[in-house]
Amino acid sequence: MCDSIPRSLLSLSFQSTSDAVRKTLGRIAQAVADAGQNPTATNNIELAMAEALNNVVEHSFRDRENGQILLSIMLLEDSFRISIRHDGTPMPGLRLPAGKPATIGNEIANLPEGGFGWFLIRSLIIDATYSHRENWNELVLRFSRHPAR
Amino acid sequence: MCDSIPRSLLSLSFQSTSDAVRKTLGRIAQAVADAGQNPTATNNIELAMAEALNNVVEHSFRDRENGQILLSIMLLEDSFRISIRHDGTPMPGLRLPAGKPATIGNEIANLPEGGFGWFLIRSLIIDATYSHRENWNELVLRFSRHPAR
Amino acid sequence: MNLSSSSVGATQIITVEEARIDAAVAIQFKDRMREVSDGGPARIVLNLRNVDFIDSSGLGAIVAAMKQLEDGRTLDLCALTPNVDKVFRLTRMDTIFGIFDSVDDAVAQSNS
Amino acid sequence: MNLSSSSVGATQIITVEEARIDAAVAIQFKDRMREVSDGGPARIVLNLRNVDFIDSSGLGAIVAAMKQLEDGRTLDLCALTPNVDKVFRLTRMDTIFGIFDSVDDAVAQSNS
Ligand SMILES: Nc1ncnc2c1ncn2[C@@H]1O[C@H](COP(=O)(O)OP(=O)(O)O)[C@@H](O)[C@H]1O
Ligand SMILES: Nc1ncnc2c1ncn2[C@@H]1O[C@H](COP(=O)(O)OP(=O)(O)O)[C@@H](O)[C@H]1O
Repeated sequence: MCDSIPRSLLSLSFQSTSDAVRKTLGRIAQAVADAGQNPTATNNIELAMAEALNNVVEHSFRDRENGQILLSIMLLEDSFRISIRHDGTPMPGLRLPAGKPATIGNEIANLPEGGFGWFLIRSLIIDATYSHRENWNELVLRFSRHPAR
Repeated sequence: MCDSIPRSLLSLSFQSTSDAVRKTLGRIAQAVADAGQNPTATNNIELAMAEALNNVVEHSFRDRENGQILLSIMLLEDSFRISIRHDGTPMPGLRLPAGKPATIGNEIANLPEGGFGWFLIRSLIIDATYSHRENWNELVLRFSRHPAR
Repeated sequence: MNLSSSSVGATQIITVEEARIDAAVAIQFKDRMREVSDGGPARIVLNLRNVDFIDSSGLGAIVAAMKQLEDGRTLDLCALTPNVDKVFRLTRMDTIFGIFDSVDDAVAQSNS
Repeated sequence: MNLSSSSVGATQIITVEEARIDAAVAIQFKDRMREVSDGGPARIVLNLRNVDFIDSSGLGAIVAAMKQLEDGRTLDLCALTPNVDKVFRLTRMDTIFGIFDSVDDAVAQSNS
Protein backbone atom coordinates (compact mmCIF):
# COMPACT_ATOMS: atom_id res chain seq x y z
CA MET A 1 0.00 0.00 0.00
CA CYS A 2 1.35 3.46 -0.84
CA ASP A 3 -1.28 5.51 0.95
CA SER A 4 0.11 9.02 0.85
CA ILE A 5 -2.04 11.38 2.84
CA PRO A 6 -3.30 14.03 2.15
CA ARG A 7 -4.30 12.78 -1.27
CA SER A 8 -6.63 14.24 -3.90
CA LEU A 9 -9.49 11.83 -4.64
CA LEU A 10 -11.51 13.87 -7.15
CA SER A 11 -11.38 17.24 -8.83
CA LEU A 12 -13.95 18.31 -11.40
CA SER A 13 -16.16 21.12 -12.62
CA PHE A 14 -19.76 20.94 -13.79
CA GLN A 15 -22.69 23.11 -14.79
CA SER A 16 -25.28 24.52 -12.41
CA THR A 17 -28.12 22.11 -13.20
CA SER A 18 -29.77 19.51 -11.02
CA ASP A 19 -28.94 16.81 -13.58
CA ALA A 20 -25.24 17.66 -13.43
CA VAL A 21 -25.45 17.63 -9.62
CA ARG A 22 -26.95 14.15 -9.75
CA LYS A 23 -24.09 12.87 -11.92
CA THR A 24 -21.53 14.54 -9.67
CA LEU A 25 -23.06 12.94 -6.59
CA GLY A 26 -22.54 9.53 -8.20
CA ARG A 27 -18.87 10.33 -8.68
CA ILE A 28 -18.49 11.62 -5.12
CA ALA A 29 -20.09 8.49 -3.65
CA GLN A 30 -17.88 6.28 -5.81
CA ALA A 31 -14.72 8.14 -4.82
CA VAL A 32 -15.33 7.98 -1.06
CA ALA A 33 -16.48 4.35 -1.21
CA ASP A 34 -13.31 3.49 -3.15
CA ALA A 35 -11.37 5.19 -0.35
CA GLY A 36 -12.88 2.65 2.07
CA GLN A 37 -15.87 4.53 3.51
CA ASN A 38 -18.67 2.19 4.65
CA PRO A 39 -22.04 2.33 2.83
CA THR A 40 -24.00 4.19 5.54
CA ALA A 41 -21.31 6.84 5.93
CA THR A 42 -20.97 7.10 2.12
CA ASN A 43 -24.68 7.84 1.87
CA ASN A 44 -24.29 10.48 4.61
CA ILE A 45 -21.69 12.26 2.47
CA GLU A 46 -23.80 11.94 -0.68
CA LEU A 47 -26.81 13.36 1.18
CA ALA A 48 -24.97 16.37 2.65
CA MET A 49 -23.34 17.07 -0.72
CA ALA A 50 -26.74 16.86 -2.45
CA GLU A 51 -28.03 19.55 -0.10
CA ALA A 52 -24.97 21.79 -0.51
CA LEU A 53 -24.82 21.47 -4.31
CA ASN A 54 -28.56 21.83 -4.91
CA ASN A 55 -28.45 25.00 -2.80
CA VAL A 56 -25.81 26.40 -5.13
CA VAL A 57 -27.95 25.57 -8.19
CA GLU A 58 -31.14 26.96 -6.65
CA HIS A 59 -29.96 29.90 -4.58
CA SER A 60 -26.59 31.01 -5.98
CA PHE A 61 -27.45 30.53 -9.65
CA ARG A 62 -31.25 30.72 -9.28
CA ASP A 63 -31.60 27.87 -11.73
CA ARG A 64 -29.58 29.61 -14.45
CA GLU A 65 -27.86 26.74 -16.22
CA ASN A 66 -24.65 28.50 -17.19
CA GLY A 67 -22.93 28.64 -13.82
CA GLN A 68 -19.80 26.61 -13.22
CA ILE A 69 -19.20 24.74 -10.00
CA LEU A 70 -15.78 23.42 -9.00
CA LEU A 71 -15.52 20.50 -6.67
CA SER A 72 -12.56 18.74 -5.06
CA ILE A 73 -12.19 15.99 -2.49
CA MET A 74 -9.10 15.53 -0.37
CA LEU A 75 -8.52 12.42 1.71
CA LEU A 76 -6.95 13.28 5.08
CA GLU A 77 -5.94 10.97 7.90
CA ASP A 78 -9.28 11.00 9.75
CA SER A 79 -11.53 12.88 7.35
CA PHE A 80 -12.65 13.82 3.86
CA ARG A 81 -12.33 17.52 3.03
CA ILE A 82 -14.70 18.54 0.25
CA SER A 83 -14.49 21.99 -1.33
CA ILE A 84 -17.22 23.61 -3.48
CA ARG A 85 -16.30 26.80 -5.36
CA HIS A 86 -18.39 29.03 -7.63
CA ASP A 87 -18.84 32.70 -8.55
CA GLY A 88 -22.62 32.91 -8.09
CA THR A 89 -24.59 34.88 -5.50
CA PRO A 90 -22.96 34.62 -2.07
CA MET A 91 -24.60 33.32 1.09
CA PRO A 92 -26.94 35.87 2.72
CA GLY A 93 -24.86 37.94 5.16
CA LEU A 94 -21.75 36.08 3.93
CA ARG A 95 -22.44 33.57 6.67
CA LEU A 96 -23.42 29.92 6.81
CA PRO A 97 -27.16 29.36 7.40
CA ALA A 98 -27.94 28.34 10.99
CA GLY A 99 -29.60 25.09 9.99
CA LYS A 100 -32.23 25.09 12.71
CA PRO A 101 -34.58 22.13 12.51
CA ALA A 102 -37.70 23.18 10.58
CA THR A 103 -40.68 23.39 12.93
CA ILE A 104 -43.12 20.60 12.33
CA GLY A 105 -46.49 21.48 13.78
CA ASN A 106 -49.42 19.14 13.65
CA GLU A 107 -51.40 20.86 10.90
CA ILE A 108 -50.82 19.04 7.64
CA ALA A 109 -51.56 22.22 5.68
CA ASN A 110 -48.71 24.02 7.45
CA LEU A 111 -46.03 21.34 7.13
CA PRO A 112 -42.72 22.65 5.80
CA GLU A 113 -41.75 21.52 2.28
CA GLY A 114 -38.23 22.93 2.51
CA GLY A 115 -35.68 24.41 4.86
CA PHE A 116 -34.22 21.04 5.84
CA GLY A 117 -31.05 21.44 3.78
CA TRP A 118 -28.67 23.06 6.24
CA PHE A 119 -30.15 21.16 9.15
CA LEU A 120 -29.24 17.91 7.40
CA ILE A 121 -25.79 19.18 6.41
CA ARG A 122 -24.98 20.18 9.99
CA SER A 123 -26.23 16.79 11.20
CA LEU A 124 -23.81 14.92 8.96
CA ILE A 125 -20.55 16.90 8.90
CA ILE A 126 -17.65 17.44 11.29
CA ASP A 127 -17.61 21.15 10.41
CA ALA A 128 -18.14 23.67 7.63
CA THR A 129 -16.30 26.85 6.65
CA TYR A 130 -17.42 29.44 4.15
CA SER A 131 -15.38 32.20 2.55
CA HIS A 132 -16.11 34.84 -0.08
CA ARG A 133 -13.23 36.52 -1.92
CA GLU A 134 -13.07 38.44 -5.22
CA ASN A 135 -16.48 37.17 -6.31
CA TRP A 136 -15.60 33.59 -5.51
CA ASN A 137 -17.41 31.57 -2.87
CA GLU A 138 -15.86 28.56 -1.25
CA LEU A 139 -17.65 26.17 1.04
CA VAL A 140 -15.54 23.48 2.68
CA LEU A 141 -17.26 20.55 4.38
CA ARG A 142 -15.40 17.94 6.42
CA PHE A 143 -16.66 14.43 7.05
CA SER A 144 -15.33 11.71 9.37
CA ARG A 145 -13.80 8.63 7.80
CA HIS A 146 -15.68 5.48 8.73
CA PRO A 147 -13.93 2.51 7.21
CA ALA A 148 -15.86 -0.56 6.16
CA ARG A 149 -14.57 -3.56 8.06
CA MET B 1 -66.17 14.86 23.51
CA CYS B 2 -65.50 17.17 26.44
CA ASP B 3 -61.89 17.99 25.67
CA SER B 4 -61.05 20.81 28.05
CA ILE B 5 -57.58 22.16 27.39
CA PRO B 6 -55.22 22.62 29.20
CA ARG B 7 -55.80 19.35 30.99
CA SER B 8 -53.64 17.41 33.45
CA LEU B 9 -52.83 13.93 32.09
CA LEU B 10 -50.61 12.58 34.82
CA SER B 11 -49.14 13.70 38.11
CA LEU B 12 -46.99 11.41 40.25
CA SER B 13 -43.89 11.11 42.37
CA PHE B 14 -41.34 8.31 42.48
CA GLN B 15 -37.96 7.38 43.91
CA SER B 16 -34.61 8.12 42.31
CA THR B 17 -33.86 4.62 40.97
CA SER B 18 -33.56 3.41 37.41
CA ASP B 19 -36.27 0.80 38.06
CA ALA B 20 -38.72 3.48 39.18
CA VAL B 21 -37.79 5.54 36.08
CA ARG B 22 -38.58 2.55 33.89
CA LYS B 23 -42.03 2.15 35.47
CA THR B 24 -42.70 5.88 35.17
CA LEU B 25 -41.75 5.83 31.48
CA GLY B 26 -44.41 3.19 30.91
CA ARG B 27 -47.01 5.45 32.51
CA ILE B 28 -45.86 8.47 30.50
CA ALA B 29 -46.05 6.56 27.22
CA GLN B 30 -49.50 5.24 28.11
CA ALA B 31 -50.78 8.72 29.03
CA VAL B 32 -49.63 10.43 25.84
CA ALA B 33 -50.77 7.54 23.63
CA ASP B 34 -54.19 7.69 25.33
CA ALA B 35 -54.24 11.40 24.48
CA GLY B 36 -53.96 10.44 20.79
CA GLN B 37 -50.22 10.68 20.12
CA ASN B 38 -49.08 8.38 17.30
CA PRO B 39 -46.67 5.52 18.14
CA THR B 40 -43.50 7.08 16.65
CA ALA B 41 -44.09 10.39 18.42
CA THR B 42 -44.98 8.55 21.65
CA ASN B 43 -41.64 6.76 21.51
CA ASN B 44 -39.91 10.11 20.94
CA ILE B 45 -41.40 11.41 24.19
CA GLU B 46 -40.53 8.22 26.07
CA LEU B 47 -36.95 8.44 24.79
CA ALA B 48 -36.43 12.10 25.73
CA MET B 49 -38.01 11.52 29.14
CA ALA B 50 -35.77 8.47 29.71
CA GLU B 51 -32.74 10.68 29.11
CA ALA B 52 -34.00 13.50 31.35
CA LEU B 53 -35.07 11.21 34.21
CA ASN B 54 -31.99 8.98 34.12
CA ASN B 55 -29.86 12.14 34.30
CA VAL B 56 -31.66 13.12 37.50
CA VAL B 57 -31.03 9.67 39.00
CA GLU B 58 -27.37 9.56 37.93
CA HIS B 59 -26.24 13.17 38.22
CA SER B 60 -28.61 14.93 40.64
CA PHE B 61 -28.93 12.05 43.11
CA ARG B 62 -25.68 10.23 42.14
CA ASP B 63 -27.53 6.94 42.40
CA ARG B 64 -28.69 7.56 45.96
CA GLU B 65 -32.06 5.80 46.06
CA ASN B 66 -33.82 8.09 48.52
CA GLY B 67 -34.44 11.09 46.26
CA GLN B 68 -38.00 11.98 45.26
CA ILE B 69 -38.87 13.07 41.75
CA LEU B 70 -42.16 14.79 40.90
CA LEU B 71 -43.55 14.54 37.43
CA SER B 72 -46.57 16.09 35.75
CA ILE B 73 -47.90 16.13 32.20
CA MET B 74 -50.22 18.83 30.88
CA LEU B 75 -52.01 18.48 27.57
CA LEU B 76 -52.10 21.81 25.71
CA GLU B 77 -53.65 22.62 22.36
CA ASP B 78 -50.58 21.82 20.23
CA SER B 79 -48.20 20.30 22.74
CA PHE B 80 -47.49 18.23 25.82
CA ARG B 81 -45.83 20.13 28.67
CA ILE B 82 -43.91 17.81 30.99
CA SER B 83 -42.44 19.06 34.25
CA ILE B 84 -39.79 17.26 36.33
CA ARG B 85 -39.09 18.58 39.83
CA HIS B 86 -36.63 17.43 42.50
CA ASP B 87 -34.37 18.82 45.24
CA GLY B 88 -31.14 17.08 44.22
CA THR B 89 -27.94 18.63 42.89
CA PRO B 90 -28.70 21.37 40.37
CA MET B 91 -27.49 21.47 36.76
CA PRO B 92 -23.84 22.60 36.46
CA GLY B 93 -23.84 26.40 36.12
CA LEU B 94 -27.63 26.35 36.68
CA ARG B 95 -27.95 26.04 32.90
CA LEU B 96 -29.18 23.40 30.51
CA PRO B 97 -26.38 21.31 28.96
CA ALA B 98 -25.63 22.32 25.36
CA GLY B 99 -26.36 18.90 23.93
CA LYS B 100 -23.69 18.96 21.23
CA PRO B 101 -23.53 15.78 19.22
CA ALA B 102 -20.84 13.52 20.72
CA THR B 103 -17.84 13.32 18.39
CA ILE B 104 -17.57 9.93 16.76
CA GLY B 105 -14.10 9.40 15.44
CA ASN B 106 -13.09 6.28 13.61
CA GLU B 107 -11.10 4.60 16.37
CA ILE B 108 -13.25 1.97 18.03
CA ALA B 109 -11.25 2.31 21.27
CA ASN B 110 -12.16 6.01 21.47
CA LEU B 111 -15.88 5.73 20.74
CA PRO B 112 -18.05 7.64 23.23
CA GLU B 113 -20.18 5.49 25.56
CA GLY B 114 -22.14 8.45 26.90
CA GLY B 115 -22.88 12.10 26.39
CA PHE B 116 -25.75 11.50 23.99
CA GLY B 117 -28.49 12.34 26.49
CA TRP B 118 -28.97 16.05 25.96
CA PHE B 119 -28.28 15.77 22.26
CA LEU B 120 -31.20 13.33 21.97
CA ILE B 121 -33.43 15.47 24.20
CA ARG B 122 -32.80 18.57 22.09
CA SER B 123 -33.47 16.56 18.94
CA LEU B 124 -36.90 15.52 20.12
CA ILE B 125 -38.41 18.50 21.97
CA ILE B 126 -39.95 21.83 20.99
CA ASP B 127 -38.06 23.55 23.81
CA ALA B 128 -36.75 23.15 27.37
CA THR B 129 -36.63 25.49 30.33
CA TYR B 130 -34.79 24.97 33.59
CA SER B 131 -35.18 26.84 36.85
CA HIS B 132 -33.64 26.48 40.29
CA ARG B 133 -35.36 28.08 43.30
CA GLU B 134 -35.05 27.41 47.04
CA ASN B 135 -33.26 24.09 46.51
CA TRP B 136 -35.84 22.91 44.00
CA ASN B 137 -35.00 22.21 40.38
CA GLU B 138 -37.63 22.25 37.67
CA LEU B 139 -37.08 21.12 34.11
CA VAL B 140 -39.96 21.66 31.70
CA LEU B 141 -39.89 19.92 28.32
CA ARG B 142 -42.44 20.60 25.58
CA PHE B 143 -43.29 18.15 22.81
CA SER B 144 -45.43 18.62 19.69
CA ARG B 145 -48.71 16.77 19.48
CA HIS B 146 -48.79 14.36 16.56
CA PRO B 147 -52.18 12.71 16.45
CA ALA B 148 -52.59 9.19 15.12
CA ARG B 149 -54.93 9.23 12.16
CA MET C 1 -40.36 9.88 -13.04
CA ASN C 2 -42.28 6.61 -13.24
CA LEU C 3 -44.98 5.74 -10.77
CA SER C 4 -47.15 2.65 -10.95
CA SER C 5 -50.46 2.22 -9.20
CA SER C 6 -52.57 -0.70 -8.03
CA SER C 7 -55.45 -1.18 -5.61
CA VAL C 8 -55.81 -3.59 -2.71
CA GLY C 9 -59.32 -3.36 -1.31
CA ALA C 10 -60.03 0.31 -0.68
CA THR C 11 -56.33 1.26 -0.62
CA GLN C 12 -54.41 2.66 -3.57
CA ILE C 13 -50.78 1.51 -3.65
CA ILE C 14 -48.50 3.89 -5.58
CA THR C 15 -45.06 2.43 -6.25
CA VAL C 16 -42.13 4.69 -7.15
CA GLU C 17 -40.31 3.01 -10.03
CA GLU C 18 -37.13 5.04 -9.66
CA ALA C 19 -34.01 4.70 -7.52
CA ARG C 20 -33.91 8.39 -6.57
CA ILE C 21 -36.33 11.10 -5.47
CA ASP C 22 -34.03 14.11 -5.61
CA ALA C 23 -33.94 17.76 -6.67
CA ALA C 24 -33.79 16.73 -10.36
CA VAL C 25 -37.20 15.04 -10.22
CA ALA C 26 -38.96 16.61 -7.23
CA ILE C 27 -41.40 18.78 -9.22
CA GLN C 28 -42.15 15.96 -11.65
CA PHE C 29 -42.77 13.63 -8.72
CA LYS C 30 -45.31 15.99 -7.19
CA ASP C 31 -47.12 16.45 -10.51
CA ARG C 32 -47.18 12.72 -11.28
CA MET C 33 -48.51 12.02 -7.78
CA ARG C 34 -51.38 14.42 -8.43
CA GLU C 35 -52.24 12.70 -11.73
CA VAL C 36 -52.00 9.18 -10.35
CA SER C 37 -53.95 9.88 -7.16
CA ASP C 38 -56.65 11.99 -8.81
CA GLY C 39 -60.11 10.61 -8.14
CA GLY C 40 -58.75 7.63 -6.20
CA PRO C 41 -59.80 6.22 -2.83
CA ALA C 42 -59.37 7.94 0.53
CA ARG C 43 -56.23 6.06 1.51
CA ILE C 44 -53.00 6.03 -0.47
CA VAL C 45 -49.90 4.05 0.43
CA LEU C 46 -46.67 5.16 -1.23
CA ASN C 47 -44.39 2.17 -1.74
CA LEU C 48 -40.75 3.33 -1.57
CA ARG C 49 -39.16 -0.12 -1.95
CA ASN C 50 -37.20 0.86 -5.08
CA VAL C 51 -35.90 4.19 -3.78
CA ASP C 52 -32.39 4.11 -2.40
CA PHE C 53 -31.70 7.86 -2.31
CA ILE C 54 -33.80 10.80 -1.22
CA ASP C 55 -32.70 14.39 -0.47
CA SER C 56 -34.58 17.25 1.20
CA SER C 57 -36.14 18.26 -2.13
CA GLY C 58 -37.52 14.75 -2.51
CA LEU C 59 -38.75 14.79 1.07
CA GLY C 60 -40.42 18.15 0.39
CA ALA C 61 -42.08 16.68 -2.70
CA ILE C 62 -43.59 13.83 -0.66
CA VAL C 63 -44.88 16.35 1.89
CA ALA C 64 -46.29 18.45 -0.97
CA ALA C 65 -47.97 15.36 -2.43
CA MET C 66 -49.71 14.80 0.90
CA LYS C 67 -50.72 18.46 1.22
CA GLN C 68 -52.27 18.56 -2.26
CA LEU C 69 -54.67 15.70 -1.46
CA GLU C 70 -58.30 16.62 -0.89
CA ASP C 71 -59.52 16.81 2.72
CA GLY C 72 -60.09 13.42 4.27
CA ARG C 73 -57.53 11.61 2.12
CA THR C 74 -54.36 10.22 3.72
CA LEU C 75 -50.91 9.30 2.47
CA ASP C 76 -48.98 6.57 4.29
CA LEU C 77 -45.54 5.24 3.40
CA CYS C 78 -44.12 1.73 3.25
CA ALA C 79 -40.96 -0.26 2.52
CA LEU C 80 -38.45 2.50 3.26
CA THR C 81 -34.88 1.45 2.52
CA PRO C 82 -32.27 2.41 5.16
CA ASN C 83 -31.05 5.58 3.39
CA VAL C 84 -34.61 6.84 2.94
CA ASP C 85 -35.65 5.89 6.45
CA LYS C 86 -32.69 7.87 7.80
CA VAL C 87 -33.84 11.12 6.14
CA PHE C 88 -37.33 10.76 7.66
CA ARG C 89 -35.79 10.10 11.10
CA LEU C 90 -33.23 12.93 11.01
CA THR C 91 -35.84 15.51 9.96
CA ARG C 92 -38.43 14.10 12.41
CA MET C 93 -40.83 13.69 9.48
CA ASP C 94 -41.29 10.14 10.78
CA THR C 95 -43.82 11.63 13.20
CA ILE C 96 -46.02 12.93 10.38
CA PHE C 97 -46.50 9.90 8.17
CA GLY C 98 -47.82 6.46 8.95
CA ILE C 99 -44.80 4.29 8.09
CA PHE C 100 -45.14 0.54 7.47
CA ASP C 101 -42.53 -2.14 6.83
CA SER C 102 -44.21 -3.51 3.72
CA VAL C 103 -47.23 -3.16 1.44
CA ASP C 104 -48.79 -6.10 3.26
CA ASP C 105 -48.39 -4.44 6.67
CA ALA C 106 -49.83 -1.19 5.33
CA VAL C 107 -52.84 -2.94 3.84
CA ALA C 108 -53.42 -5.04 6.98
CA GLN C 109 -53.56 -1.81 8.97
CA SER C 110 -56.41 -0.41 6.87
CA ASN C 111 -58.48 -3.52 7.53
CA SER C 112 -58.04 -3.39 11.28
CA MET D 1 -30.94 -9.44 31.32
CA ASN D 2 -31.32 -12.57 29.21
CA LEU D 3 -29.15 -13.19 26.20
CA SER D 4 -29.18 -16.35 24.12
CA SER D 5 -26.43 -17.47 21.81
CA SER D 6 -26.14 -19.73 18.79
CA SER D 7 -23.63 -20.26 16.00
CA VAL D 8 -24.10 -20.22 12.26
CA GLY D 9 -20.89 -21.25 10.56
CA ALA D 10 -18.13 -19.12 12.03
CA THR D 11 -20.53 -16.43 13.27
CA GLN D 12 -21.87 -16.22 16.81
CA ILE D 13 -25.43 -14.89 16.97
CA ILE D 14 -26.32 -13.31 20.31
CA THR D 15 -30.03 -12.60 20.71
CA VAL D 16 -31.28 -10.13 23.31
CA GLU D 17 -34.27 -11.76 25.01
CA GLU D 18 -35.57 -8.54 26.53
CA ALA D 19 -37.82 -5.74 25.28
CA ARG D 20 -35.63 -2.95 26.65
CA ILE D 21 -31.95 -2.09 26.84
CA ASP D 22 -32.12 0.91 29.14
CA ALA D 23 -30.35 2.52 32.11
CA ALA D 24 -31.79 -0.11 34.47
CA VAL D 25 -29.98 -2.97 32.69
CA ALA D 26 -27.08 -1.31 30.85
CA ILE D 27 -24.32 -2.54 33.18
CA GLN D 28 -25.80 -6.04 33.35
CA PHE D 29 -26.01 -6.09 29.55
CA LYS D 30 -22.35 -5.23 29.17
CA ASP D 31 -21.32 -7.90 31.70
CA ARG D 32 -23.54 -10.59 30.16
CA MET D 33 -22.15 -9.76 26.72
CA ARG D 34 -18.64 -10.33 28.01
CA GLU D 35 -19.57 -13.71 29.48
CA VAL D 36 -21.47 -14.89 26.42
CA SER D 37 -18.88 -13.74 23.89
CA ASP D 38 -15.87 -14.95 25.85
CA GLY D 39 -13.76 -17.35 23.82
CA GLY D 40 -16.14 -17.23 20.85
CA PRO D 41 -15.42 -16.73 17.15
CA ALA D 42 -14.11 -13.53 15.58
CA ARG D 43 -17.48 -12.32 14.37
CA ILE D 44 -20.47 -11.64 16.58
CA VAL D 45 -23.88 -10.54 15.36
CA LEU D 46 -26.18 -9.02 17.96
CA ASN D 47 -29.80 -9.80 17.12
CA LEU D 48 -32.02 -6.95 18.38
CA ARG D 49 -35.32 -8.33 17.05
CA ASN D 50 -36.97 -8.43 20.49
CA VAL D 51 -35.86 -4.99 21.62
CA ASP D 52 -38.43 -2.24 21.20
CA PHE D 53 -36.84 0.42 23.40
CA ILE D 54 -33.29 1.61 23.82
CA ASP D 55 -31.98 4.78 25.47
CA SER D 56 -28.53 6.38 25.42
CA SER D 57 -27.39 4.18 28.34
CA GLY D 58 -28.35 1.10 26.33
CA LEU D 59 -26.61 2.49 23.27
CA GLY D 60 -23.52 3.16 25.39
CA ALA D 61 -23.65 -0.42 26.67
CA ILE D 62 -23.63 -1.81 23.11
CA VAL D 63 -20.67 0.42 22.26
CA ALA D 64 -18.93 -0.76 25.45
CA ALA D 65 -19.63 -4.38 24.50
CA MET D 66 -17.86 -3.78 21.19
CA LYS D 67 -14.92 -2.01 22.82
CA GLN D 68 -14.33 -4.82 25.32
CA LEU D 69 -13.87 -7.42 22.56
CA GLU D 70 -10.32 -8.62 21.88
CA ASP D 71 -8.52 -7.10 18.89
CA GLY D 72 -9.68 -8.55 15.61
CA ARG D 73 -13.19 -9.42 16.78
CA THR D 74 -16.17 -7.51 15.36
CA LEU D 75 -19.70 -6.83 16.53
CA ASP D 76 -22.41 -6.31 13.91
CA LEU D 77 -26.11 -5.67 14.56
CA CYS D 78 -29.25 -7.04 12.96
CA ALA D 79 -33.05 -6.84 13.04
CA LEU D 80 -33.34 -3.37 14.54
CA THR D 81 -36.96 -2.41 15.26
CA PRO D 82 -37.96 1.15 14.25
CA ASN D 83 -37.51 2.69 17.73
CA VAL D 84 -34.05 1.18 18.07
CA ASP D 85 -33.04 2.05 14.53
CA LYS D 86 -34.01 5.68 15.21
CA VAL D 87 -31.60 5.99 18.15
CA PHE D 88 -28.71 4.68 16.02
CA ARG D 89 -29.60 7.16 13.24
CA LEU D 90 -30.07 10.20 15.46
CA THR D 91 -26.74 9.67 17.23
CA ARG D 92 -24.98 8.76 13.96
CA MET D 93 -23.86 5.49 15.56
CA ASP D 94 -25.25 3.86 12.40
CA THR D 95 -21.88 4.72 10.80
CA ILE D 96 -19.96 2.63 13.35
CA PHE D 97 -21.73 -0.72 13.25
CA GLY D 98 -22.47 -3.04 10.38
CA ILE D 99 -26.29 -3.12 10.44
CA PHE D 100 -28.26 -5.91 8.72
CA ASP D 101 -31.99 -6.39 8.23
CA SER D 102 -32.03 -9.93 9.57
CA VAL D 103 -29.89 -12.74 10.96
CA ASP D 104 -29.94 -14.32 7.50
CA ASP D 105 -28.64 -11.15 5.84
CA ALA D 106 -25.92 -10.79 8.47
CA VAL D 107 -24.80 -14.41 8.02
CA ALA D 108 -24.89 -14.19 4.23
CA GLN D 109 -22.53 -11.21 4.47
CA SER D 110 -19.89 -13.16 6.36
CA ASN D 111 -19.86 -15.82 3.65
CA SER D 112 -19.36 -13.35 0.84
N1 LIG E 1 -25.39 28.30 -1.79
C1 LIG E 1 -26.22 29.26 -1.33
N2 LIG E 1 -26.17 30.49 -1.84
C2 LIG E 1 -26.98 31.44 -1.39
N3 LIG E 1 -27.90 31.26 -0.42
C3 LIG E 1 -28.00 30.06 0.13
C4 LIG E 1 -27.17 28.99 -0.28
N4 LIG E 1 -27.49 27.92 0.46
C5 LIG E 1 -28.47 28.28 1.28
N5 LIG E 1 -28.79 29.57 1.10
C6 LIG E 1 -29.81 30.31 1.87
O1 LIG E 1 -30.02 29.62 3.12
C7 LIG E 1 -31.39 29.24 3.28
C8 LIG E 1 -31.48 27.90 4.01
O2 LIG E 1 -31.03 26.85 3.20
P1 LIG E 1 -31.60 25.38 3.37
O3 LIG E 1 -31.52 25.00 4.81
O4 LIG E 1 -30.87 24.48 2.43
O5 LIG E 1 -33.13 25.46 2.99
P2 LIG E 1 -33.83 25.59 1.56
O6 LIG E 1 -32.77 25.62 0.51
O7 LIG E 1 -34.69 24.36 1.48
O8 LIG E 1 -34.61 26.86 1.66
C9 LIG E 1 -31.96 29.23 1.86
O9 LIG E 1 -33.33 29.43 1.84
C10 LIG E 1 -31.16 30.36 1.20
O10 LIG E 1 -31.76 31.60 1.48
N1 LIG F 1 -30.28 16.43 36.01
C1 LIG F 1 -28.99 16.79 36.03
N2 LIG F 1 -28.42 17.25 37.16
C2 LIG F 1 -27.14 17.61 37.17
N3 LIG F 1 -26.32 17.54 36.11
C3 LIG F 1 -26.81 17.09 34.96
C4 LIG F 1 -28.17 16.70 34.85
N4 LIG F 1 -28.38 16.31 33.58
C5 LIG F 1 -27.22 16.44 32.93
N5 LIG F 1 -26.26 16.91 33.74
C6 LIG F 1 -24.88 17.22 33.34
O1 LIG F 1 -24.84 17.41 31.92
C7 LIG F 1 -23.93 16.49 31.29
C8 LIG F 1 -24.48 16.07 29.91
O2 LIG F 1 -25.60 15.25 30.05
P1 LIG F 1 -25.92 14.15 28.94
O3 LIG F 1 -25.90 14.79 27.60
O4 LIG F 1 -27.21 13.48 29.33
O5 LIG F 1 -24.73 13.11 29.00
P2 LIG F 1 -24.38 11.96 30.07
O6 LIG F 1 -25.44 11.96 31.12
O7 LIG F 1 -24.41 10.70 29.25
O8 LIG F 1 -23.01 12.33 30.57
C9 LIG F 1 -23.77 15.36 32.30
O9 LIG F 1 -22.56 14.68 32.17
C10 LIG F 1 -23.90 16.09 33.64
O10 LIG F 1 -22.66 16.68 34.01
